[in-house]
Order: sequence, then structure tokens, then C-alpha cells
Amino acid sequence: MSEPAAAVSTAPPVARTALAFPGPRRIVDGWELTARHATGDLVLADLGPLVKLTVRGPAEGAVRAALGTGFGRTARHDEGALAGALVVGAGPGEWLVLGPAGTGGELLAATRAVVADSGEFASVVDVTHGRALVRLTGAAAPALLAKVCAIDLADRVVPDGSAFRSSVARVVTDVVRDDIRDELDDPAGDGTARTRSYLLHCERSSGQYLADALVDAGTEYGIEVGAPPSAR
Amino acid sequence: MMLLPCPNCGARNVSEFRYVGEAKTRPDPTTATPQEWRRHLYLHRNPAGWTRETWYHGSGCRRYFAIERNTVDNAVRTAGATS
Amino acid sequence: MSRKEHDDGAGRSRRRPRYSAWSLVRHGLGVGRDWERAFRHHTPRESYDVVIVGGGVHGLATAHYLAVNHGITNVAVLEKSYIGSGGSGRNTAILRSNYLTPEGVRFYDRSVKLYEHLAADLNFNVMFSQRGHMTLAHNDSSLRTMHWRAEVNKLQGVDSSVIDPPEIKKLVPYLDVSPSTRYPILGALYHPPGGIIRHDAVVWGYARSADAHGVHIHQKTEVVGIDVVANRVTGVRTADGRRISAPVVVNCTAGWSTLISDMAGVAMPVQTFPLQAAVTEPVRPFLDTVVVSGTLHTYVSQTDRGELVFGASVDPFASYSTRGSLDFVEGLAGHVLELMPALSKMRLLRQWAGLCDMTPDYSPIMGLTPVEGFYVDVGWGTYGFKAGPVSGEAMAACIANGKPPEIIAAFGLDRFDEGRLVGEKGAAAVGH
Amino acid sequence: MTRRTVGTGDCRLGSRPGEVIDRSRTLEFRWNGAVHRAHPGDTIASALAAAGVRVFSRSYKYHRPRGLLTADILDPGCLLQVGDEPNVRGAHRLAEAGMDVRSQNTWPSLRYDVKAVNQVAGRFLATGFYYKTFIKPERLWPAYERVLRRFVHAGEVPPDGEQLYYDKRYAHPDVLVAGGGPAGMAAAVAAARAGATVMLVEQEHQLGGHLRWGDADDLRVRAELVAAVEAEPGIEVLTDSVVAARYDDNWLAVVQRGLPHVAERLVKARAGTLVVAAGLIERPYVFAGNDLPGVMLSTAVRRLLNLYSVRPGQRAVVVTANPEGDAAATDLRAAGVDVVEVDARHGRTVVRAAGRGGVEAVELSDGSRLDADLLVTATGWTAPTSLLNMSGSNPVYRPDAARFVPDPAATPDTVIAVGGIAGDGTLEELVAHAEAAGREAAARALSLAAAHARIRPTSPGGADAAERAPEPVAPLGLRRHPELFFATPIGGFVDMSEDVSAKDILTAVQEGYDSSELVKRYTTATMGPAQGKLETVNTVALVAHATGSTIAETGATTWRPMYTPVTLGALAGRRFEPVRHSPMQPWHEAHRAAPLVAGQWIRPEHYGDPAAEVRNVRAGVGIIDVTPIGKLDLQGPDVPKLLNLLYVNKWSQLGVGRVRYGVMCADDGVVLDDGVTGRLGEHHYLMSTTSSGAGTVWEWAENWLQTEHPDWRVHITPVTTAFASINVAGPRSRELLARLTDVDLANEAFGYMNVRTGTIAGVADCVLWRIGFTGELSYELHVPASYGLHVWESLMAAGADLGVAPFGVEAQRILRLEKGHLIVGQDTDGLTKAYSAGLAWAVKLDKPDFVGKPELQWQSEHDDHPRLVGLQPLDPTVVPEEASQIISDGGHIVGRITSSRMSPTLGRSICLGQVDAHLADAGTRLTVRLRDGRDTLVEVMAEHAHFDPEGERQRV
Ligand SMILES: Cc1cc2nc3c(=O)[nH]c(=O)nc-3n(C[C@H](O)[C@H](O)[C@H](O)COP(=O)(O)OP(=O)(O)OC[C@H]3O[C@@H](n4cnc5c(N)ncnc54)[C@H](O)[C@@H]3O)c2cc1C
Ligand SMILES: NC(=O)c1ccc[n+]([C@@H]2O[C@H](COP(=O)([O-])OP(=O)(O)OC[C@H]3O[C@@H](n4cnc5c(N)ncnc54)[C@H](O)[C@@H]3O)[C@@H](O)[C@H]2O)c1
Ligand SMILES: Cc1cc2nc3c(=O)[nH]c(=O)nc-3n(C[C@H](O)[C@H](O)[C@H](O)COP(=O)(O)O)c2cc1C
Ligand SMILES: [Zn+2]
Repeated sequence: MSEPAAAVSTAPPVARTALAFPGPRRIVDGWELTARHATGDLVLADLGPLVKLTVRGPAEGAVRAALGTGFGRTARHDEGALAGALVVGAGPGEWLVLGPAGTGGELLAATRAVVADSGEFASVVDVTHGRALVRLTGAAAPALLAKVCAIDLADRVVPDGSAFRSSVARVVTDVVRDDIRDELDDPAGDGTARTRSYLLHCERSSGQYLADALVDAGTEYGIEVGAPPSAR
Repeated sequence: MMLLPCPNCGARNVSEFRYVGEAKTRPDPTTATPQEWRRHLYLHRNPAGWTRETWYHGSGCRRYFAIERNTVDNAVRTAGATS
Repeated sequence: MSRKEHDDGAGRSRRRPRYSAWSLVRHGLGVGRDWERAFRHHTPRESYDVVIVGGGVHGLATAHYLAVNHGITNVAVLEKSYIGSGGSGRNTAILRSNYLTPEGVRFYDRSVKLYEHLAADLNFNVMFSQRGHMTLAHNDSSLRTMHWRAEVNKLQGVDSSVIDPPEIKKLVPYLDVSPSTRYPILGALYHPPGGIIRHDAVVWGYARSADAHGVHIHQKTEVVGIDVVANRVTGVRTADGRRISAPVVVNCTAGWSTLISDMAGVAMPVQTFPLQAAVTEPVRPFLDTVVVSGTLHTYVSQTDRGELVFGASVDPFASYSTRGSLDFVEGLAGHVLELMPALSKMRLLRQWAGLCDMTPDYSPIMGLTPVEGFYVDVGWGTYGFKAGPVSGEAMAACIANGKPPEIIAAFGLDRFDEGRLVGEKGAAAVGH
Repeated sequence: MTRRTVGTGDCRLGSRPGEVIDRSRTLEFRWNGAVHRAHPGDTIASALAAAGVRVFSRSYKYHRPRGLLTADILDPGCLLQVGDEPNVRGAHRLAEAGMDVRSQNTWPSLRYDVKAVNQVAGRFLATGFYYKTFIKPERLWPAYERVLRRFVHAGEVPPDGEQLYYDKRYAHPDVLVAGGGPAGMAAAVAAARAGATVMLVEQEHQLGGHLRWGDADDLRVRAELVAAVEAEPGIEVLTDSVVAARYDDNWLAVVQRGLPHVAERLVKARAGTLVVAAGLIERPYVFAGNDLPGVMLSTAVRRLLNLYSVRPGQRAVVVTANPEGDAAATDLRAAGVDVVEVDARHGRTVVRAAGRGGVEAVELSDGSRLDADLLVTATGWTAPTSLLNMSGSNPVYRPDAARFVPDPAATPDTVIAVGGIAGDGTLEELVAHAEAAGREAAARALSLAAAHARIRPTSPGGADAAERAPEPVAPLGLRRHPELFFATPIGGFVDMSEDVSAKDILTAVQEGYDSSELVKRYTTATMGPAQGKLETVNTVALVAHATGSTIAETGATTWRPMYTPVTLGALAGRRFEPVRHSPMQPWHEAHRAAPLVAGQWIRPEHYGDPAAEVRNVRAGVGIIDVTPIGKLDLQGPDVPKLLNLLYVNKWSQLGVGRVRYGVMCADDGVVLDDGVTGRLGEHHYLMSTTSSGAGTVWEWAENWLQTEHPDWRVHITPVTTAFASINVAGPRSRELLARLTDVDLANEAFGYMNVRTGTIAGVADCVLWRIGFTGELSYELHVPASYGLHVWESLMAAGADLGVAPFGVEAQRILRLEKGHLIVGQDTDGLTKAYSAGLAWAVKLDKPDFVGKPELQWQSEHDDHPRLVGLQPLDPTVVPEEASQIISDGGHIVGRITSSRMSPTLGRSICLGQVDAHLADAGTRLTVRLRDGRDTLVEVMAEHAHFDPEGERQRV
């Protein structure tokens, strides 16, 4: 048996998301991202670095209870084992757990623990690197999506906090309606003002294509691409 | 475009689904004669009217499910319905 | 092959005034009588020697060849609607013989040969336009299949070869052959004898000839039952309440063939799928070749009237509905413009659909069945119009002799029980 | 060419109350080379008509001069070439500055058309002409055909036409109203007030329908209705837009024009309820000379007069059977035209229009003859029921009203007809009916929405509307109308676009083509651009007349999309053609990899010299991007059951850390896919599939799990692109990899057909498989995809001194062929079962069940199936092309070459091929027919592998 050869020194690993927008880039926490900051009314942001886990288990039962939501709806965990995570009911007995970038290890462990505690047959797969994730924010977002997605985005069909999977520009995509609270423009002053915002999550290798299709569809609404408005 | 009522996702455009075919029972492979097996493989009822069939919701929940469809006018009802 | 003017007590034939430029002039000048009826109305007889179900090209050609080649004229063709109302009246009329298997090539080549002389044989111009047929390859596996077909074709004496993008461009200048397209054109299988035909004329030509030889064509006559006694066909029942007895019943109903076979108790490896087609408004002729792209599920030709006729692959699910879909025309337009970007301002005029009886191996089912006297000529899927003449000829021989002739030996119903499928599937997916 | 400028013309009247032109501005365009003026709002036709132009085109067969008939989008005489756009509806398309408008297919000019000799030959060009001539001699037919093609009557598409931007969007109105006349507007307003979201689509440039060209009262009602529409925020109005088709479940195709920067937009609307408010179309009358320029419909005349302020003639005969005709006479008189009114309600009609190049005189049924340059007919209506019938039901004929009406019994609950298409009444009655229908449409749509909400998981809960059964809307009555279709003696044209005469119809029937459908196909009547909206009823009436049956018995032909023809550009829209890239794509592009399109994937085919890439792998080390290889993460205690079912080989014994090659067959025994599966943990496996089979195998496995074995505890997650996959191949691959990983690569620690996980180039959670498609010592690395490029670059950097080089798909194909590895789909085809593919060693018939077993059992007992064999040409320099056929002495096909290459390693040509069973023994010599027609001999080898058949090199 031979000794493992001494590893040659290589550059520190740089992670890249599925998307590359033209223009300068910079490295943030080991991820190479666009250096642009979008300020327009309609923004497409690359959330590739977010932690993404898929959980599978019985549609009803302990796993579901711990994850806090079921198919078609989302739950944001502000406390508890999954604190900081947005759980999306992505399918019957299928969840997508999204967490802040860099929390991969902890969130995976916490989610595994939740699953293990359930006593049900359930599994967790880390798909952080296997998926593309973007956030589309702005009042024109539904009009843009109406050009690429056949699902009715009216409030009565897809309200805030709901999610569905369908074809977007012919790519199978999880669409999550997750409106953003307007800090600055809140006429009622009671924190109820919201800006339309959607997360779009698809298989990684089609991510660039999907983003290009969204940008093309959004040109008439003045879409801009850039770094995420917030780290959520 | 037809709407297909997915039991999980609700009514969706039929283009989100893949048609799998007439619902068939696979004969016991250990006892079926070659002829029986091939009839299972190749023959279809192909009725003009109601038929029970399998669809796959590939662009949605990714579940296989059975549905009844009238092949003459493409009316759809959930499997087991009688009207 | 004996051709006799037949006039016995059974089928009554008559001499039919022939069509020619001269007859046209005479009628134009008002000289002579009115035009003769091309097909007549008859009261159905109580019995016929042969009852053919289905008044498409297959049923009518079978009737024609039964009369002309075998002198069997006490024959009825029962058609539930009008003649040619099935696939024969709604197909994209592409003829070719560049198939993949030797048995396929031989069979379709015979059909093309028959088509080449059909106008003269029927005294009816069917406008067979042998303008060349081109199947594009957009990736190396389809290019390999093109070569495979070309090599098999050459060995069967069929004119077929693989050509490169510059040659393609020369034949069809509107094609975008640049390498930077999403589906670059790498080559094409080119088949000069292929082309298009005036499909309705083929139906009418056969019907007129069969009628002239004494065959009865009953339109608006739907078969609703088949009588089988002791595993032997004895006759059919029609929707208007008639019983017509016959020792031989032939199923030529393509998309509906399962329903007819069910009436005789014969299970079929057939599934019915709609196939859609569309035409544009006419423009000045610019496309001389039939262009097919299997990868893009599209084919296109331009008729002598100037319209583009488009087709695609069958609908994604089985159905007897001929409504058609928006998906189809959207996909079609996208793919046509991918191939020929200059056509974006042409307008789609009409879309429709027909029914296709698909078999597991994309090959027909012809000949005898377990029920004596019940013959099938079905499984024509998306490709059966071109097979009309040879099928009629072979089915007529099969009925006259009680056994299938060599040319259709590979297409028997029993091949499925025996696991001897024909290897046509690879090439036929969008081949027309 | 001399340029004449033509003013906006002698025929332009003074300003009128309903006109849609903006007289304050003029613009210029060209008509057959001459410069013409128009006002904004003018159609091309109205601008030309204002200038006194009467002839717009020549007819299809006989090249007869044709003028305006309907003066709207349906006008058969006014299809024009505008720039590179053919068949533009000149009576609908607005004139624009700089337009280059030409009449179509006239040579040398519109006025003197040489092909007009066809008019003389006309009596011989009658129906069926083509079928009865040019039959013999056969060899002349191609030449005849070329001549026929020259006569095609249509516009042109140049090969280099300008490319425009077309767009698409989806919409989900509760109620979609097709038609913005009074009925449509009233229905839209009522539906919106009942809480529905409404899309109101009008084909014309303005809302208002026939009210636009009506009297003062009509204009007032129009203004009120338009104001009501505009006041409803829930109504989205689309003008110059058409509901082109209705499909299953109210899937509606709407083509929207007049948007900035977008040529056309296809709106795909899923409406709860469709309200069809398409109005009525005025039906032409069939009589001798009815196609002469100057013969017009009453609505055409009123459009020209009242919308465009154009006087259509000086001396008019108005043949009228209804109030609209009377109104046209009134309008004409008001414009200073001499009018003789002929009341067709009392049996007097026109039998002939006479003139050369235009109407000069009119003969009436009582034998009188009147001089006139304009003949106006108002003889009845056609309901454009196409949107109601597109799903196959046919309208029914009502002799009292002399038109086909929709069959309410055949109309689905989700479709409601209003306005003229549904029946007759006063304007107030029509509006009231439409309002009731609009409310009902809203109620039905909201009920349907509630039903959908009930079964939709995203619904917030608490359905927002109750479900209710549809309630019928009280029908409109029908006004009596005389049945006026054709004059006797029968003459004239039934279908102007197709140049089909009434006599053609009669002849067709006489010849045995005696149903509507056969007449249509034999004569081509109704097959032109209007698709029967102008022609069907007259055609059917003539067929009925000729067969001695009634119009109701005869029946109409089938309506089908499109309502109005739609451009291919609009239908295509923006094309969504997903492409997929690996994380290393930027590197490949920077290193000038030749792209290979493989399904959705774009892959490097090679980097310049595939043979050198092969040699580098055999001698040193190469790396290839194999990311598209399908990867499925399998978890659960029952994974081995699934593997045993899907693969023909056995899986129960696979230990943790081991991988195995497996073959999948379909239930008919045909090879479906192959790949390697490794066991990563107790209940954790990673399965790989072919690149093209990735999606299929995943769905296949799910199908078995979900439908046959729902009790098995297995979760499948597709992870194809969660990993960037890199194969490091070659004798020095271990040396290279060792520099980057913490995994012990020693043969004893990590042997052939094993799997390990570890860190590579600082990247954790990588999966390493020791397998060898290339036949060399090699490692397949599956790296978390975000780090794919980093690891790839690290390998290139770390291996520089070892001569590491990338290789592409082509080199891999050569390497695998040298090793005799088959490619599913290339070396196998749609009928190749496992034994034919030489995979007997993998098939384990002693397993109780696996997919494909019965057929493979059968195949194992029968020896007559073809075999995949290794083949080598006797002449090592000859590479028989792939797909070359292997032939017997008699020229029969006995096999074919499935793969072939020149082997850089062996310096000779090598192949795989399928051959008939009796020719598969090693040493058999076979003849291959090469593409150029020459033959060459090849010999059957004992093994598939041409190189290192013992597999020594991959085990070191
Ligand atoms: C859109 C389209 C495009 C196509 N393109 C091509 C092509 O380019 N080239 C090609 O070769 N093939 C093509 N095909 C296939 C081809 O049209 C058919 O295979 C062929 O027309 C079959 O002819 P047939 O005579 O067997 O059947 P059909 O023409 O379908 O005739 C069957 C007849 O049976 C009648 N019938 C059914 N049931 C009964 C009953 N119970 N009683 C009485 N009568 C009954 C039907 O009314 C029908 O008229 C195409 C098909 C479609 C739909
Ligand atoms: N149509 C006439 O010329 C006319 C003239 C006088 C009186 N009338 C009477 O008025 C009543 C008709 O009122 P109405 O509101 O039903 O019809 P209308 O003719 O006033 O309006 C129908 C409108 O629908 C539009 N349209 C038709 N198909 C369309 C489609 N597929 N997509 C988009 N737009 C489409 C037309 O362009 C037209 O503007 C009838 O009773 C009729 O007798 C009609
Ligand atoms: C080769 C071919 C060309 C056609 N060309 C036209 C055409 O120019 N105009 C037209 O209206 N229909 C055309 N059709 C379509 C027919 O009108 C009709 O839709 C088709 O035969 C199906 O019949 P159905 O619509 O009555 O069901 C064509 C059909 C075929 C098969
Ligand atoms: Zn679903």
C-alpha cells in the first residue's frame, strides 16, 4: 500500500453559481458573484449561494409537522432547529429547505436531525450545488412571468406564501411567491406594504438559460440584474 | 389545450404531463406464456370512449396517477367515477 | 396480370367516357352530354362477395385491384362518411420509399412505381410531383440513421443518398444551413423520386375506376357490427339497420380499425393517435423539395397552389378527437422558422387533424386474421397514404388467393405473438 | 421609373361625423410604384379608393380584375404585397408612411395582365380541369406542372426578409369577449360589474362594431358603450387583435397587434367563459358579373362612406332585402350619389352586372337594365360561428332567417354567444341580452374558478366564490329574411378568392361530388383566405339546389382554426429552446472546444485533434467533462430491490464502497440504458445513466416505484447537475489525482470498481469512482457542481508536468471503441435485446423477476437473433463508414457496421457491428458495402475489445 502523495497546493476553492451575468464579478464568502447592484423597479438577483436541501417523506406526519408546511405553501422559520430557513412545500411529500449562504453544514445537520427524530422513512439531499435559484422582485414581476409561465399568478391562485412547480420557459421550475416587506415605501406605516417577489428554482445546468429568458421577457419592464437585495 | 386535473396539483395544461398509456396489469412474469406476455406488451383496448389510463405530471408534482378520459371528446374524470 | 373489362351479373361495369383535353374542350363548348358521374349511388345488395369497410385510399384501391386484377367485382365499399374523409383526405400527401428495412423499402418502392403510372392507369390526373424528398439531420445519431437508410435503399435499387449542407442549400435556398443555429443542419438524406401528390385525386381516381368496374361505393353507410359464425365471417350490419352478407370482410379503416376488428373479435396491437397538419395561405412557389426534420418534428412542402403544407409527429396522447391544438401550431411555426427564418410573415390558414392507427413497430398489419374471411389492412399510422396502391394490389391478391403475397409476408398480425417485430421504428418516427 | 404623385383624391368627401381619419395630417406611401397620399386612420384600400383606384388585384385562375367587395379584413379582392410581407389585407391594414404596396402576381401590370387570356380559356378551365388533363404523355407532366406553378396567385416571401420581434404571453381572464361591437361591449361591462376579470378583443382598429359606420343614434350608443368599457378597470381592451381560435377547455389564441416594438403578440388565454360577440358578416350574392369592380356589399359601402369618407361610385343600384341595405341607399344619397333602389324582399333582384374592368350596367330579374358604376347588394347575413364550432359541432340552418345559427345544444357551458351571431333584435334588445349573458358568463367563470380552487394546493383556503350550476340565458329571436343566395339563371362567382363559379359547383355535383365536403375539395370553394365566411352558405345553397335537397340536409363544412389567418412569426413567438451547460463550459469555450449539440446539452466534441487526445490518454493522462452523465441519488432500505428489478444483473451482494456496471432493458427485453451504480452507504446509492437517458431512467424508476411497488422505501433524487463530472483517465491518472486528494488511491486501498468519497483540490464531498470506459486506469470524479470549474482548473494546473490535456467526446468514442464498449442507441437499436448486444454475461435469469425477463428468457432459448460483434477490416487502412451494410453473396443484408473508427492506438481500423446469428463466429469473413459502392472484407473478432481485452490496464 502506498502513501497518499503529498497534495500540491492549489488556489483556494472558488464556488460559482449557475449564472454568469456580463460585467465585473467579485468574490463574497468564497462565491464568485456579479459585482453589480441593481436598483431598478424590477430586479433579477442570483441567489445561487443559498443552501438548498430537498427533503422527502410522508406527505402528512411528523416530518411535515417539523417542517411546518405542506405541499403548495411555504413556512419561514424564525426560531427552532431550522431558524433562518424558508421551507417550501415543493411536492406531495417533498420539501425544499432554503437557508442563508454558508449555513450548509448546520442546516443539513439540523434537517437530518428533524428527519431522524420523526421515525418516518424520510431522506435529505443537499442540492445546493445542483440547482439554480433566482429572486425576481418588482411590481411587474407577474407580468413578466406571464410571458414564460402558464400559471395564473393572481392573488386568489398564488397568494404570498404559496409555491408551485410548473414549466417556466420550458424548464421545470419551483416558483415561490415570497413578497418582500417594503421598509422605505410603506404608506400605511404598519409594515403591511409588500413588493411582489418570486423565487425561481430549477435544475442547475438550465439556470443560465432560464435567467436569460427572464431577462429577455423583462426588457420591456426595464429589468436589471444584480446582487441580491438581501441575503434571504 | 386540455386541462388535466392532477390529483395533487389541481388542473394544469396537459402539456405539463406525459401520457403513459392505458392502465394495464402486468401479468405474472414467472407464469405468463410468451404469447400472454406479448399480448400484454403489444395489444391495446384502444376504445372510442371512456378509458382508464396513466399519466405522469413531469412538470409538476412528478407523480404517476390514473385518470379516466373519454377518447372521443377528451373529457376527463377522476378514476373510478361513473358519470 | 390480366385486365379484363368485366360485365357479369355480379358487379355491373360500364364503359366510362375518358378524360382528356379534347373532352374538356367539348364540354367547354357545350358540345355533347353533361359530364358523367364519377361514382354512382346504388341500393345496397343483400350480399356481396367482398365487403370492404372504409372508403379511403386503401379500401378503394383494394376494390379497384380486386376488379381489375382478379375480376372480382361483386364488391361493396362501405364508408361511414364521404370517400376520403379519413386519413386519405387529410394527409400531407408525401410519397417516398426510402425506408429503413429491406422489406419496407421493397414494399414502398413498389407503391411509388404504381403511383408513377397511376394517372394513366386511372385516366385521372393525380398530380404526382416527384420533386425530391429531403430528411434533415441535426445531430450525428440522426445523420448515422440517414446513412443507414441510404445504404439499405441503394442495395434495394432505390435512389437515395446523404448530401451535405452546401448541396442542401442549393436545393432549398430558404433553409438556414449556418452552423450556428440551435439545431445545425449537418446533412440530409435526399431521395429524388419522393414527392407529393394530390391526395384527394388518388381517392377519387380509384373510386371512379372501381365504380366503372361495377364496385358499389356506399357513402354515409356505417358498419356497426360484423357477424361471425363458427369463427367465420358471414356479413356486416350497418347503422341504417341493414344486414349485408359476405364471406369476406376487409378492415380498411385505419384510425378506427380497432373498433372494426373488435366487432369481429380480433384484438389488435393498435393505438389511435391524432396527427395534425396545417396549411398556410399561398405564396409564389419557392420550395421545390419536400423538407422533413425528424429532430424538429416538422415537415413541409409547397403545393402547386402555392400553399405550404405542414405536418409533425402524432399528438402526445391517444385519442379519437380530430380537433387539433394550439401547441401543435406553435411548435410547428417555431420549428419551421428555425429551419427557414424568412417565412415569419406567412400566415397559417387552417389546421386540422386525422387519426392514425399506430403499431408497436411502425409497420402495417396486413393479411389474414384468426377469424376466417376477416382480413385486415391496417396499422397505417402516419405513413399509409403512400402505401395505398401496393396495399390495394397486395390485399386484392391476398383475398383472391386466400394467402398473403410475398411482398407483405413480413406484415402479418401473427408477428406480435411470435415476437418478430419489423425494425422500422427507428426511421419512421416523423417520416412521411 | 417616372413617379406620379396621387392626391388623397377626387372620391374623398367632406368631413363626416363617424370618420376615423385624421385630416390634419397626411402621409405618403407607394402603390405599384406611384406615390399616394393617405390620412392617418386610412386603410391602404380606403386611401387608394379615395384616389379613385377601383382595381386592386387580378383573380386566381382567370386573372379577372377585382375591386373592393367587403372593404374590411375579409375582402378577397384586396390582398396586397407590402414590402416583404405577402397577402396583406389592404382593406384592414392601415396606411403607413413609406409603405411599398404592390398588387400581387400581375404581369406586366395590374391593368394589362397577360394571363388574362385565361378568361377566354375560362370555359375550359372549369372545375376538375386539372384532373382531366395532362394525363398523357406521362413524361410531359413535370413540364406542365412547372407551368401551373407559375400561375399561382399570391404574394411573395423573399429569402432575406426582415426579421421582426414576436412575443407571447399567457392570460387568465374570467371572461373573454370576442368582438367589440355593441353586444360584446355590453357583455364585457356586465361581466366586469359582476366581478369578473374581462378581456375584450376586437379585430378592428376601434371598438364599436357596426355602430361605427351607423347613423347618429348608432354613434351615440357607441360612445356610451365605449365610455362604459373604459370606466371598468377590470376590462382589458385589445383592438386590432383577433381571437384566432378556440381549443379544448377554452384555451384561446388571441393575436394582438399594434404594440410598440413588437410585431405581434400571441396571447394564450385560458378563459373561464368565452363570450362570442363576433356579429354578422354580410353575404355576397351570386349572379353573373358579381365579381366586377364596383359590385360591393352594403356594409362595404357604408364603411367607405362613413369611416373613411370615400364615395364609392357616382351612380348606384342598391339591391336590398333588409334595413341595412336601405340604410346604405340613404347614406349614398346623402353623399350625393344617384341611387336606384331595388327591393329584393319582393322578388326583384339583380341577375347580371355588365362592364369591362368595372360595373357599367346592371340587369335586373324583371329584364330592366340600368346604367351604374356601383352595384350594392344587401341580400343577407352569415353568422361567423367558427369560434363556436371549432370543436367540431356544426351550426344548424334556419330557413326563416336564411342563415346558419349556432346549435345551442352543442355549445359547451363555457361558451356563450351574444349579439348578431346569436340572433336578431333591436339594438336595445341585443344589448340587454348581451348584458344578461355577460352576467351569466361572469357567474359561470367565478364558479369554475371556485371549483378549481378547491383542488389546488396553493389556495389560501376559503373559496372566494360558490359553485353554481349554469343558468340558461333567454335566447334572442330571429328576424325573417328571404333566402337570397343566387340569381337564376345561375351565373357568377361563389368563391372570389378561389375563382370558383356557381357553374363549377353544379358541375361538381353532376359529376358525383355531391356533398358539401366533396364539392369543397373538388372545386376548392371555401378553401381560400376567408375560409368560407363569405362563401359557405352560397356554396351549400348551390349544392342543395343541384342535389334537390334542402340546405339543412346538405349542411355546412367543418369550421377550423384560424378565424383569421395568423403569421408564423406570431405562432412561433420567442422560441424557448432550453440549452444546458456544465460548470466547465466557460473553460471549454476559452479553449476553443468544438461544440457538439447533444440533445439540450452543448458539449466539447474535441479541442482540435481527437487522435492526439486519444494518444495522450493511452500514454499519459487526460481529463474529460462528463457532467451530462445522468446521476440519481437513491436512498432507502429497499434500493437493492429496485436495482434488482430495473437491471438485468444482480445487486444484492454489492458492498459499501463498490460499484457495478448494469444494463437495463424494457419489458420487451430491448436494451434501454446502461451505467454504473455505486453503494455509498448502508442505504445510499448513486446511480449513473447515459447522458441522453438521464431523464428517461429517472421517470422509469419512479414509475416502477409509484405504480408497481409503492410499498418499497426508496427515494430518488436526480443529481445529474449537482455534480460536475470529470473523468481522469490514463496510466498517470493516479499520479495526478494523488496530488489533489486526501483519498488513498493505492490499488489495494481503492481498487478497480470501487467508490470513495473525499476532498479534491480543497473541495469536500466529492465522489470518486474507479471505473474505466476508456479502458485505462481512470477515476470518475463527481464534484459539487459549484466547484467544477475550480477542480477542473486545479487538475490542469497540477498535471501540467504530466502532460495532462483535455479530451472531448470524439476521443472518448474512439477510446471506448478500442475497448469494445457499446453505446446504447448506436450499437443497439429499437429491437436489440440484451443477448443481441452481447450482454449475456450480465443477464441473470435465475433472479425471480426483473424488467424484461420473460423476453430475455425466450431469447436465451432461441439462437436466431443478430449479434453485436467486434470486426476488423482485412485492409487496416479502410474504415467502413458507420451504417455501412454487411451483405451476403446474393446481395442480401446480413448485418451492419454500428461503430467504426481508425484506432490511433492500434494504427488500424476497428469496428463494432450487428450480424446475423450464423455469421457471428470469430474468424468469419464478411463483405461490407462501402458508401462509394466498393466492397471490403472484415473479420469477426473473438471479443468486442480490440485493445487490452483482458482489461489489464484498468486494474493496475
Ligand atoms: C395529418 C396526416 C398526415 C399524414 N401524412 C402522410 C403522408 O405524408 N404520407 C403518407 O404516406 N401517409 C400520411 N398519413 C397517413 C395516411 O393518411 C393514412 O395512413 C392513410 O390515409 C390510411 O388510408 P386508409 O384508406 O387505410 O384509411 P382512411 O383514409 O382513414 O380511411 C378509413 C375510412 O374508414 C371509414 N370508416 C371508419 N369506421 C367505419 C365504419 N364503422 N363503417 C364504415 N366506414 C368506416 C372512415 O370514415 C374513413 O374514411 C398522414 C395522416 C394524417 C392524419
Ligand atoms: N354587422 C353589420 O354590419 C351590421 C350592420 C347593421 C346592424 N347589424 C346588427 O347588429 C347586430 C350585431 O351587433 P354585434 O355586436 O353582435 O356585432 P357587430 O358586427 O357590431 O360587432 C362584432 C365585432 O366583432 C368583431 N369580431 C368578430 N370576430 C372577431 C374575433 N374572432 N376576434 C375579435 N373580434 C372579432 C368584429 O370586428 C366586429 O367589430 C346584429 O343584430 C346585426 O344584424 C350588424
Ligand atoms: C394537402 C392538403 C392541402 C390543403 N389545403 C387547404 C387549403 O388550401 N385551404 C383550406 O382551406 N384547406 C386546405 N386543406 C384542409 C382541408 O380544408 C381540411 O381541413 C382537411 O381536409 C380536413 O378535413 P376537415 O377539416 O373537414 O375535418 C388541405 C388539406 C390537405 C390534406
Ligand atoms: Zn401534479
